[in-house]
Amino acid sequence: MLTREYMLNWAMIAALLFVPLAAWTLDEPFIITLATKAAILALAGVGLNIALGQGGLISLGHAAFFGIGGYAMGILAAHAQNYEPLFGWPFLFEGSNQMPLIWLVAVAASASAALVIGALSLRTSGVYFIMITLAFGQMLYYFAISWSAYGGEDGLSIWVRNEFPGLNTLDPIQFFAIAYVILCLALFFAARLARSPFGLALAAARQNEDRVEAVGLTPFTLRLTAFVISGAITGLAGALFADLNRFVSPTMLSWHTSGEIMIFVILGGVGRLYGPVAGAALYILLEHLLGGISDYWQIFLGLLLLLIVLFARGGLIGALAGREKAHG
Amino acid sequence: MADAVLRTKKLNKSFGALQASRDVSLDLRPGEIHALIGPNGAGKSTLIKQIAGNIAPDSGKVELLGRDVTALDTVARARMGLGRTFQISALAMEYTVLQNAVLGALGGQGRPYRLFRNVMKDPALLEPARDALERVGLSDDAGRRTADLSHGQRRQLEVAVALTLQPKLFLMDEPMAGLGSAGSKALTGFLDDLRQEAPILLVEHDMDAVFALADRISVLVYGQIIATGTAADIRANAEVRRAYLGEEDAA
Amino acid sequence: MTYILVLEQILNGLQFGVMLFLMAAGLTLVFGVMGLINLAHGSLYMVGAFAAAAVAGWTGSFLLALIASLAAAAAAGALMELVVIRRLYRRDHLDQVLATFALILIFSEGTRWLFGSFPLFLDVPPYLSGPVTLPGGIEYPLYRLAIILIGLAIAAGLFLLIARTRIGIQIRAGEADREMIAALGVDISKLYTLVFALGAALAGLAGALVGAIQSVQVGMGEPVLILAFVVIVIGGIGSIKGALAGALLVGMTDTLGGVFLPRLFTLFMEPASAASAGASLASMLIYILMAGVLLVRPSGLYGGSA
Amino acid sequence: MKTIRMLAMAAAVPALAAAAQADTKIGMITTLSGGGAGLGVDVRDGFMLAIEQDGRDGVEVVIEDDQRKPDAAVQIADRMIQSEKVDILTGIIWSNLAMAVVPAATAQGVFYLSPNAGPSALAGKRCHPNYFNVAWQNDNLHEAAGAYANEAGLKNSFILAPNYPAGKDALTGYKRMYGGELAGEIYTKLGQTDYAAEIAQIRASGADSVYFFLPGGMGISFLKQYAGSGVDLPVVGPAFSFDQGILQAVGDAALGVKNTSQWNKDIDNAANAGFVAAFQEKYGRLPSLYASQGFDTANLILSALDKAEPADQDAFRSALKAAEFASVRGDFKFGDNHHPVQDIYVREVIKEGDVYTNKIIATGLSDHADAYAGECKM
Repeated sequence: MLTREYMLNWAMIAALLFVPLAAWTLDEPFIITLATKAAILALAGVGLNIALGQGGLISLGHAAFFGIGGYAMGILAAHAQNYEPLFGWPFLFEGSNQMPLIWLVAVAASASAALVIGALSLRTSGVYFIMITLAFGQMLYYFAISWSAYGGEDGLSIWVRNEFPGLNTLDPIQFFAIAYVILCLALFFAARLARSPFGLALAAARQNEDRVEAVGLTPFTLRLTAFVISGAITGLAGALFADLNRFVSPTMLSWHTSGEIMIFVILGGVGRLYGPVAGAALYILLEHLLGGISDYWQIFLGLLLLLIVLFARGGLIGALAGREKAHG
Repeated sequence: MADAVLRTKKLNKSFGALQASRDVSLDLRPGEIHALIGPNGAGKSTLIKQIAGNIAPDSGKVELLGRDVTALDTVARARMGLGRTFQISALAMEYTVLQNAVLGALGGQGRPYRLFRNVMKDPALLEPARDALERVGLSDDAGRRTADLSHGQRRQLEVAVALTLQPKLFLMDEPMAGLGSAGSKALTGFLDDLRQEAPILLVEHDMDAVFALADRISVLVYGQIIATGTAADIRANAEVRRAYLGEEDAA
Repeated sequence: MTYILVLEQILNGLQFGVMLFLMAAGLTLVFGVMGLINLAHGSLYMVGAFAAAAVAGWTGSFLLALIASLAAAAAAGALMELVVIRRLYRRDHLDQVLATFALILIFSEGTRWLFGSFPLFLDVPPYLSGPVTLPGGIEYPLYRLAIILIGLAIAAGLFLLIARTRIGIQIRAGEADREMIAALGVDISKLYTLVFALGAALAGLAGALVGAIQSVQVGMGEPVLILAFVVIVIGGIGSIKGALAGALLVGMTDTLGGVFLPRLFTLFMEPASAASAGASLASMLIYILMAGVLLVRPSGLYGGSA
Repeated sequence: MKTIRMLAMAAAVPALAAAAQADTKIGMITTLSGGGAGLGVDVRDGFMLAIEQDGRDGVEVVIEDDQRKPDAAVQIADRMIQSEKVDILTGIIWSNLAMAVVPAATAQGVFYLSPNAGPSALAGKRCHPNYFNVAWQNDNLHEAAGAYANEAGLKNSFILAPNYPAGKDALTGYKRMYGGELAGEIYTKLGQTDYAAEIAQIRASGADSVYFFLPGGMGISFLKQYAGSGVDLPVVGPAFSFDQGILQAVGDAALGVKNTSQWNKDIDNAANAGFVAAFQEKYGRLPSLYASQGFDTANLILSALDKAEPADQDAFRSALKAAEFASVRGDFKFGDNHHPVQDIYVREVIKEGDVYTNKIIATGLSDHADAYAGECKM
């Protein structure tokens, strides 16, 4: 099934690999860093897109999970660096600077948060859902600002990137490789999910709730499951993002972050599997190119976003690959 | 009649000053088609919703397969074997016809939390789905997008999805609406056979179909059942003629 | 803690609530009638404040400044509606969120480009400055009292407008059924522009009124915008009555929570950390309130359906 | 190959496409867009004024906007260090951004000179030989205010600040020097714009004075509302809320307020007079505190470059440490933790013609060093 979208997806994922490789041979580490940032933000978008695109759940609070992932990294790493035990019971735990463990904690923490936030928020729908997720995000944001044990609004800086067995994570290209592989795995997972029995039922609940109930499936638990998976992936992205910057702060939890993750998804095309990849790449490119034009570059960014929404419906992929075909 | 598949007992439901159901008691027996008719605004939709579990009655009971299900939601009732078609097609419009049928099969199977398997390659789901489409005559349209179907085809698909659940009874809300005379005739024949599989509570405006099909007919007016009986009984019932058929003729 | 202080804080909560109402009214009208989520509503608040500051700077008249704020925000709102917003009515909420987010960027940076990066000056006029003594011995700033009165007057005016006038009937009809209103022979696009401009004017006025006692600067609209959303969600989207109730509830909760929570915490903590912990909880309080309201009433206090 | 690389750079980094070969590269990361851009613009303008006045070849300044976002700042710093190979970084306005950038930058062997932010960690435990603060440690101005309160005979202060680390540092700094009672201590919400509730508490508290740290728009709002409230207790604050850029927006409400600063335009020395005149001529406005800090930072770098190349890290470090440049503050020297040891003045807000500005009325603390120097093991 060689549709245009299919080829476009491969082209995109190849480009995301090729650009940093080229930058590596040309010794342009910053371009690698930008590509890493794009891959990580795309990962956050892939997470959101499971809730948003597949489940139709417009969450304006995903910064909460992104930030929780980030703080999971920051807190574990900070304790490991300062040799201050995180807790002494039931066993002594001194934090960790091993990425796999950090990711595990980030995923577990953000999934638990998504379970609680989702269980409460999914009682509402429509605009109310948008706003209640925003409210939970803001609660965590204000909490983090005043949580002085971990830096408050100053954030938490770790001096060196965490470790991954067998790799030198301080080398930009190796860290990129980690982010890229995780992104590809997440894309693979999201693709499988969309085609799975669960995906079928979830997307049906978005299209027609009555139908799903009438065949004996519960939309609420379908959505909650999707929300938890979505939050967990976004949380993993948060841990990686914090590691990219070697820094975590409440900014990661602000509603601007939620908005930006959502913009990646919409820019690329809602519900398109690779939409977040296209969206994140485009956004970072725009931010980077326009930033050089003038101090008032955000005007141009705004105009471009506006033009894309108004005239390129279905996002970037929609514009390039045409209208979405029926599934299956 | 202890073996009624479905029974309502004195259902009452009000919306403010409007009493939409008034002591509604009816039952559905194995092997029958029980038609529910009544003018617009008589409270048919409200009654259907109480039976399906969308809204709770103010008082009274709903029993399914001999069990009191008044407190259960739509999902639980569907799982017990209530197969439902909607007045306004409730289908996943972006899906293909086959996907909608597979969704039904998935519901019937009751194991949706599998995250990796390709659902459209699962024979345990595809077979019942294809069978159901075949039975309603939609096999040739299996690959079409549901949104592109005609109105009548969507009604057929609704029935097919209900079939995939292998329900113990059907609750059909105006399945003939918008079908055209040929389609209506075909579906009438189909429902005629279907009652052997599971009884049908049929809400329908198409009087030809109702009188051709129904073993029993209940007439609902102003939230109240004014008569229940065979087609001949109802035709002969003066109150029904006055309250209902008379109005129909005038319109 | 004296009763005077408590009363004064209640007045402060009332004043804050009334201010929020001016913001929320437009937002909820636009959502109720057109089904549109407008994140750029805060930009109109900013436009009003900047217009007022500029006009006050040229003419020295506060009254002219207020008029300018109404006019400028209404004009900016109408322009926004004509050029961008009307293309969004038939889109889903996602497109609306993205497009109006883009408008925020354009308005904010555009304003900075025109007026520079430093805050502008806008002051309370002499005849409204200073405190007055209210019955009961409460000393209260005259200007804040004026804000409360202006806000309540506008709220009353809005209720009359919607309940009694032709436009109000059209607005209510539009909320109930968009097709029907077209069938009534109402020029729907004109009505939409009008409603949008009205909401914008109210936001602009709020910006000007608040600008005189706060800082007139780029980005001033965003925190208020979020609060206004909290207000209309608590009240029930589309309901003016809900917006008023939500605004007062949020105003009171935020003000009184900020004052009393830290004091409450001093009962079991030492003062410095009580102040800090209490303030932390106070800053989360309205969001907790909103989540709580939605859990009990998923469509807000006066909401029908989402 | 070379052309390809140039093209790649031109595409990726247009602002730097014209980068010529230079001996010393200085990267400036500062806030030039969004809220708070005014501070970054002032630091940049002050800094560039000094660079232009000096006019030497071989110094190139690369300027980037951090949008006040920590992650953006970190990534710009990475780029400047890795791709541009800058020798010196400077420009960051905010403590949280400095905490994100400085440790990683100095760990990579780059010099960082702070023209504004001075978080306590970087002065104490996390101090670094390559980190120099040319402005102040965050607590300094607040400590001076506390000292001034004692001198002015204030015995019962009401103090307030936003609920975030710099706010807590501020009140801690004030209390460190202040000897009287506290009538109240309030932490407000960060970004709060309405202070009616706090002012009511001040009124009811029986305080004899108010000390507040509310940077940016928060301070403007507080002062305007305070002036309208009828509470007329003396107010003391740090210079941030009374600076040239902000003062015009506060207006009469600020007149007479005492505030603490390490600089003012009436400090009597040739460097300062020249700076104020040149800044006004070039940019058409009075210089601010931030502009003075940018100007000093640039002159410090230039003075060190006279003696050593940044590549010779030890020599360049000692040259910076010596701080032999004509500071607009008059005397200026570094303590052992590379933070300033300087006089901090008390200023009063006055009106000169139509312009609100400050004049120095006293010295709050002389040769003051920060409280964290002892924790710095360097």
